[in-house]
Amino acid sequence: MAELLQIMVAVVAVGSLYALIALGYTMVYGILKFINFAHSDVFVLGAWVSLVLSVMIISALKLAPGSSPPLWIAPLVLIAAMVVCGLVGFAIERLAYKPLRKAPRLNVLITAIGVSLLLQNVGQLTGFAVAKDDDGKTIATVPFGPSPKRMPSLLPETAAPDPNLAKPLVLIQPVDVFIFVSAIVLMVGLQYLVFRTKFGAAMRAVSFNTETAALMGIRVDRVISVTFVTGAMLAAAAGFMYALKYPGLNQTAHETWVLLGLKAFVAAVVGGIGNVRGAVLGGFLIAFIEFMGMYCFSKYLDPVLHTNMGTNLRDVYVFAMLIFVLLVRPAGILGSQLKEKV
Amino acid sequence: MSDYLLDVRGIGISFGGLKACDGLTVQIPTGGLHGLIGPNGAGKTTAFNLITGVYRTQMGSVTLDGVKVDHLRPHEIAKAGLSRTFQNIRLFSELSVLDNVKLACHCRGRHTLLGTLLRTPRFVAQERAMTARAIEMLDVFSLQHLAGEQAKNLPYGDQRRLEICRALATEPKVLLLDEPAAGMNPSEKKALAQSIKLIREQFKLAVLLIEHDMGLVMDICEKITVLDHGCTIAHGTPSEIQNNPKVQEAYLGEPATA
Amino acid sequence: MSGELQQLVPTMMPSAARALLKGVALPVASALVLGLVMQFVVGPAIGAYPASVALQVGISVMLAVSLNIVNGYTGQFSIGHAGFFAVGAYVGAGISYYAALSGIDPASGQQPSQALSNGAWLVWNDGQNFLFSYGEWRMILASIVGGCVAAGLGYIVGLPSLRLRGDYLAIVTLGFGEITRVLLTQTKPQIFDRDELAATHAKDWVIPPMGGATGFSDIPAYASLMWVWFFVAVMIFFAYRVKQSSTGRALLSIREDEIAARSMGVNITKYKVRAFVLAAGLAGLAGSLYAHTGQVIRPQEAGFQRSFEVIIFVVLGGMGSISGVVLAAIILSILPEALRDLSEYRLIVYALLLILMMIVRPKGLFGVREIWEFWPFTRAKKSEKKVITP
Amino acid sequence: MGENETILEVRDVSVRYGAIRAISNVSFSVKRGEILTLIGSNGAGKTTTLRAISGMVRCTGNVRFMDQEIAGTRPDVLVTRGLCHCPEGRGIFANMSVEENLNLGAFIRSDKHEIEKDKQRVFELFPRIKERLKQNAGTLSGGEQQMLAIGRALLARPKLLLLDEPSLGLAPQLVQTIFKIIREINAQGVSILLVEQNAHMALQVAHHAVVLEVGKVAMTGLASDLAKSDEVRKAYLGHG
Amino acid sequence: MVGRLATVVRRLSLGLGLAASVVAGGVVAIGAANAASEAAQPAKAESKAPIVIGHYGSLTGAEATFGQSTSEGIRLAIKELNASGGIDGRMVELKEYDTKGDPKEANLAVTRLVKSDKVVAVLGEVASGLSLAAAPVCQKAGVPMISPSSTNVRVTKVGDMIFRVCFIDPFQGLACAKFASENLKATKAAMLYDQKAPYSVDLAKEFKKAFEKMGGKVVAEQTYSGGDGDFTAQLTNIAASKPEVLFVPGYYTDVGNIALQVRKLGITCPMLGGDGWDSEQLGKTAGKAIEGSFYSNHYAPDQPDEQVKQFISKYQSAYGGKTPDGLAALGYDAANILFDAMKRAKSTDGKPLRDAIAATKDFKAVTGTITIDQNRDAKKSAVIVEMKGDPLGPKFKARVEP
Repeated sequence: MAELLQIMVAVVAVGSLYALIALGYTMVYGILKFINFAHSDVFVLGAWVSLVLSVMIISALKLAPGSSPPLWIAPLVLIAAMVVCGLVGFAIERLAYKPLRKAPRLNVLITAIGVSLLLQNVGQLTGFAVAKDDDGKTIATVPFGPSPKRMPSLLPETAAPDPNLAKPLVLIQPVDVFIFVSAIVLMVGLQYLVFRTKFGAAMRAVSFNTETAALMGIRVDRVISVTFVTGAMLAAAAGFMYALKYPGLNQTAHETWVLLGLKAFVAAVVGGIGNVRGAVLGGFLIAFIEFMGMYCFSKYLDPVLHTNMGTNLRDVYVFAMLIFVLLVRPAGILGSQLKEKV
Repeated sequence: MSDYLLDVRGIGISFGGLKACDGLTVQIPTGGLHGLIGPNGAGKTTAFNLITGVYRTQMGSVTLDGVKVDHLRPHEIAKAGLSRTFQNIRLFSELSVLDNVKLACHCRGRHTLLGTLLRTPRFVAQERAMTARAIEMLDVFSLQHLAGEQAKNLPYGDQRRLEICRALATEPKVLLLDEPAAGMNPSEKKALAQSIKLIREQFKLAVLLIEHDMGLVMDICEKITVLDHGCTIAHGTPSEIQNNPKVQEAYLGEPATA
Repeated sequence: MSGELQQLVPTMMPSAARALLKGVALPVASALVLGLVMQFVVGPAIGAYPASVALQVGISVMLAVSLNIVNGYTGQFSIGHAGFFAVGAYVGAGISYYAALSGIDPASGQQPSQALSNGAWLVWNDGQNFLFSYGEWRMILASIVGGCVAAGLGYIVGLPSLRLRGDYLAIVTLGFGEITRVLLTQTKPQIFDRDELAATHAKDWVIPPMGGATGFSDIPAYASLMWVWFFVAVMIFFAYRVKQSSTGRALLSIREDEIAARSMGVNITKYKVRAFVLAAGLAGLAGSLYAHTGQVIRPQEAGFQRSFEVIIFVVLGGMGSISGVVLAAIILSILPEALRDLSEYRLIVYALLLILMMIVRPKGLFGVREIWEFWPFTRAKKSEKKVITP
Repeated sequence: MGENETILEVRDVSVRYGAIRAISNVSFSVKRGEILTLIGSNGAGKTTTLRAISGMVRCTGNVRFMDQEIAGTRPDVLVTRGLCHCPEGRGIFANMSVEENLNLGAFIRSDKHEIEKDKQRVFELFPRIKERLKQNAGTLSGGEQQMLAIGRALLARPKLLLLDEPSLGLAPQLVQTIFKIIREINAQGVSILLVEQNAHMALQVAHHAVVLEVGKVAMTGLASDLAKSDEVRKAYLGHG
Repeated sequence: MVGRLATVVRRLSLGLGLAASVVAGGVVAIGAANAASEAAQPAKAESKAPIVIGHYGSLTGAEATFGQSTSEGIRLAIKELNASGGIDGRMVELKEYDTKGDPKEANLAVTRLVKSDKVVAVLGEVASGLSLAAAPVCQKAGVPMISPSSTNVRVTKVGDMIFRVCFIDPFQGLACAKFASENLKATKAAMLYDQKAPYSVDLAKEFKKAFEKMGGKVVAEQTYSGGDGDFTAQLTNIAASKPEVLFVPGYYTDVGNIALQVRKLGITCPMLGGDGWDSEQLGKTAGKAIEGSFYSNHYAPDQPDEQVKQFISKYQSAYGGKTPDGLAALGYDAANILFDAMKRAKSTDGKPLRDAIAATKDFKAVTGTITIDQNRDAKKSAVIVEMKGDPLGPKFKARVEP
């Protein structure tokens, strides 16, 4: 029971991350009808920017050794990372996607792959030092370089449980709470933006029919840009939280980043691509399937099969569910299927 | 068993509560030429889609030459001998004119992957037969000089004619034409009317025609069915239709007394 | 009236001998010529390193040509192509490797370990095993089996998923590729010892010993320039023949307009599956040949990065244009080699070029047309485009 | 500004879709405060003409709106200048509520008070819309959708309204209502360019009319004159 | 008929000819540059032309950090050598190509090094899988290859041209098992390894073999994929099995995250790992969580060994104060063993050079005293280090002899 609860904690935290990334996929798809394969790289960028910013701030503060950094850094870094990634998202949209607005969607897809490759490999270069420690050693660079780095812990950590005391039923770290709460705040914020504001109405109008939206006086290009930027910002937020939860960051071209992004994308599809609520639902569902799959397979099947692959198949659970959902409900759980006019 | 080549009885479909087609009955004998008219949005094209299996009928039945064809899939219906053109021309635009027509010969052939890859004698002969037949068909429509051209590069009128030509190449028993004269000028329309009649004679088939150009419809059709809002509002010979007050109202918006 | 076409067929049958000549002998002969030219003229002329690049280029061309059948002709967007490639590679490599290891290599009569290493390097050099060494025949057999298994898998995957359209199909195929990749990582460790192999039981092969995540290594390198380019030519022939046939027209019509295609009597499900199966089979064949170029094959071969690579070939070459995708595959697989001196900037330049090319040439190198349609002689006909008012 | 001043002038406008020329050298002008109707059979190029004017398709030739050249201007810019296009098939955002649809009509405006007043006016014109304010626009009937589309266009406070087949697919009584409303709107000072298949109704409400035939202007004149013309009847009904 | 045949033939020949000529043309284009250097080389060879050696490694991709560290070690060795006058007055030049961590790329890179750049010897790769893909090229061409850090047994079995300067997996697995059972007195061990990394898989296998031979029991065996962020599911299973030592033979890129989560989930037993842990990043990433854990390594920085101290200080001054990791040290050693052999061989030809490398005996390297055995593997001792102190770092704990 305790084990299950522990896994549910992970599901909630990881699900929040998936959901945040999935939102970006879904929003861009809703409006431009193309899969933005570069989205996961913006997420990676978010994680790394958060790392660099935190390191810079902390080294600028010259904290006494051993003291934990002040709490205000976390929200500051979060916002700054969102701004940086928002700007990058804007630039990507303008330079790489906008010239292709009228081109076949496949081209845009290839361009997205190109952008993704570009971001990965630029991030891997060892760039200029932006922070040094007391000995004059470089501790952060932009771009980020190939060696893994550690994200400073910006939140208080609970001490490891005392082995002499009775083991608590379930361990919840402050970071998990923080992730869940801020993800919820962001999602509610997005929900408000999309469904309660004039601009959100414009976004939905554009996603429903670009042409008619223009006839309402909506500047379609601007709406697309803003959507893109919003998606990038949510990805950045996810990146920040990821870095907090898993402080050892691998370099930007690591394939697990892409895979993580891909799973978030699966979440968007499972929920019904183009549907904001679907993306959130999909995110949590994917995390649930992934973790429960791992847990159940290794607990119940591996001993029977004399194998050891329960945890290795985590991607299989996710993709198998994707295929299952699409075959049963081809437009995703909350998606709606449109009939082609003859 | 019905006496009609194409016997459509009471077919209908509704999309989300909206009855796009409601109980349409059309019966065409061999060699018949039947018109289906009605204002925009009356459900004419929906009717075509139902007959050709693009949509599944929710009621009624379609019988072709004594064979029930509703609930067959579109390609099976095509094979059974029902062929159509489309309102907004649906040619295979990147393919050549010849290939467009050759494709239509497809449903009368046998196509194995192995034959294709190894170019078996059977395959070669069939390809040749298809080419011969396609050229013959293009000849009928005087399109043979454009055979190598990509379909999208054809002038509008030729595209329309190519579509009819393509439909005929499937060797249909009944031909469904969806607004074949749309966008044509009067002289082209006149020629079209001629060729529709000619086709009927030469290929011995029945034609069901959707058309907006009343002149054309009145000119060539023997029977006309008028639709409005998915319902049949009139049925009869051209002169009956022309003088039907309901039709005038549906079309011109004039009150029946005008 | 109907069936008239079928009546025409017998009268148009060419003589069987001539058909055999044109249908089979001619292409095989020209493929052989290309293979031999690559092996004995181009290979030695360009030197060993460019020759091994040419080997990989050949594999890329095969992949591009095969994917072009699904993505290019049929307009179905598959991004799981690498999955079939990997399956073919593993099946082919497994057959070849374990057959060699178990010692059924009467040609050499050597100890298996020696046979393996010799087989890998002597095929073209030792003179005794010239063209028809057992190893090479076995490779071809293994590759055909690999292709068939991949094709079978293509059928299993294609039948349900081809009901989906556009992006959804893409996502399902992506999922399939990833599942394949993960499952390949779960295979058991490779067996390197003959005795150990002899001691295995059937149940040990339920999960085959294919090296797991570590990869499958020591595959005999029988795939010389000759064989790779022979099969490149055969595949191009296949692709061309399919394109110029009723089947090809049916596929193209599906891409152009599914609804019209159905109304013309094309069973679109059948043809989509057919295209998918053919493409998967050819990719499997290419995969097996790739495994036999002396590479370690790893589950990553099935990953989406590899699939993307192939999609880029197809889109950049022009969807459906055989010569276009061939050219794109050649250029794009040579490009990273040409950029090798840039070390870590290499992929950055590659990515930038990719984006730029898409913006500058959105329809691919040749659009859907073939290169010879741009030839000066045929060009004239195209230019007389007219604009006509209705 | 004089009573008869021209609000929209279309001169030699042509549009090509690939190799097909949809309209060629179409010229006409709309006077301030009038209703001009563009009639013609299917495929005659009526919709294309409207799309060319509102910048949705590229065209050659000149389009002047309130003495400014607007050919090639983006539709969203034109809306801010007072040219609203109510597209064929109504262009309702079926995924939003009726109210949201209306609000989008006033997207370019920020004067909350005035918008509210304009909304009330729309509700006066279309009382049915007010009843369905919270409903999903996709669930409205055809006539209600058409009303919503027109009402929505009015909220942008257009000087010139382009209406594309407002009677399409509507029951006869509804068609009557819609045309009545068109006249009312016009009476409030909005110039209207009306594209219609229902020639009879269109000619009744319009001041001037243009008949298009296969992409070209076949006739222009006073609506009342054209209504009597046999040509028009023939074009539509095929009477000899 | 004739006309159509002619068309067919024309298209065929055009298509095939085009394919062939484009391949030829394109490949010749790359070849051209190489040919130029090939042509230039013999002319220079008579004088004091530089000796070119090659390095192939993953400079980009998921394993970029491995290739780059190794590269830095090699470059440092070359710089020193050239500063001290090179080999008989000939400078050494490095040709380096990226492999992206892909066997195909590794194979091509080495082919290029050997065939086009005509290097006299090749250094690389870190990952055994890539070394295995490229070694046959060197073997066939008769160019010696020294892998700095491929620990898989089979790498040097490819042929007599292939060497390594690191110990092999079975030895390291044994060393860890020995330490666990003798020093830590553990009888119950859990394992968590990277199923994607051959290094990790093999090490786990060897550890299990050795540990169970010594009477211990592996109570839980869990895997992950390199780069995974979340290990909750695996660690939950491990925690349930109550191990006395947790063996994590992965790369430090993952171990940091693993250690953090291990402690967060309340697993308190010491962790044990292999040389893949060795990086100054480990202490920085894992912080307190890794304190009191052990790993086997080629050397310990606090060893009272002149070689080690010198290397560290030279490395730090060359690379902005960065502490070298094990891969850098191994790269440095591989290069130095090669240079030593070159000096002894008095030739850069494949055969004599090979023989000289094979004859390496008691070479004082940074990572210990290296003797190349008859399997062309390095015979050297391993050390076990403990993560402790402030700043947190590896401290010498025990030495395990082969």
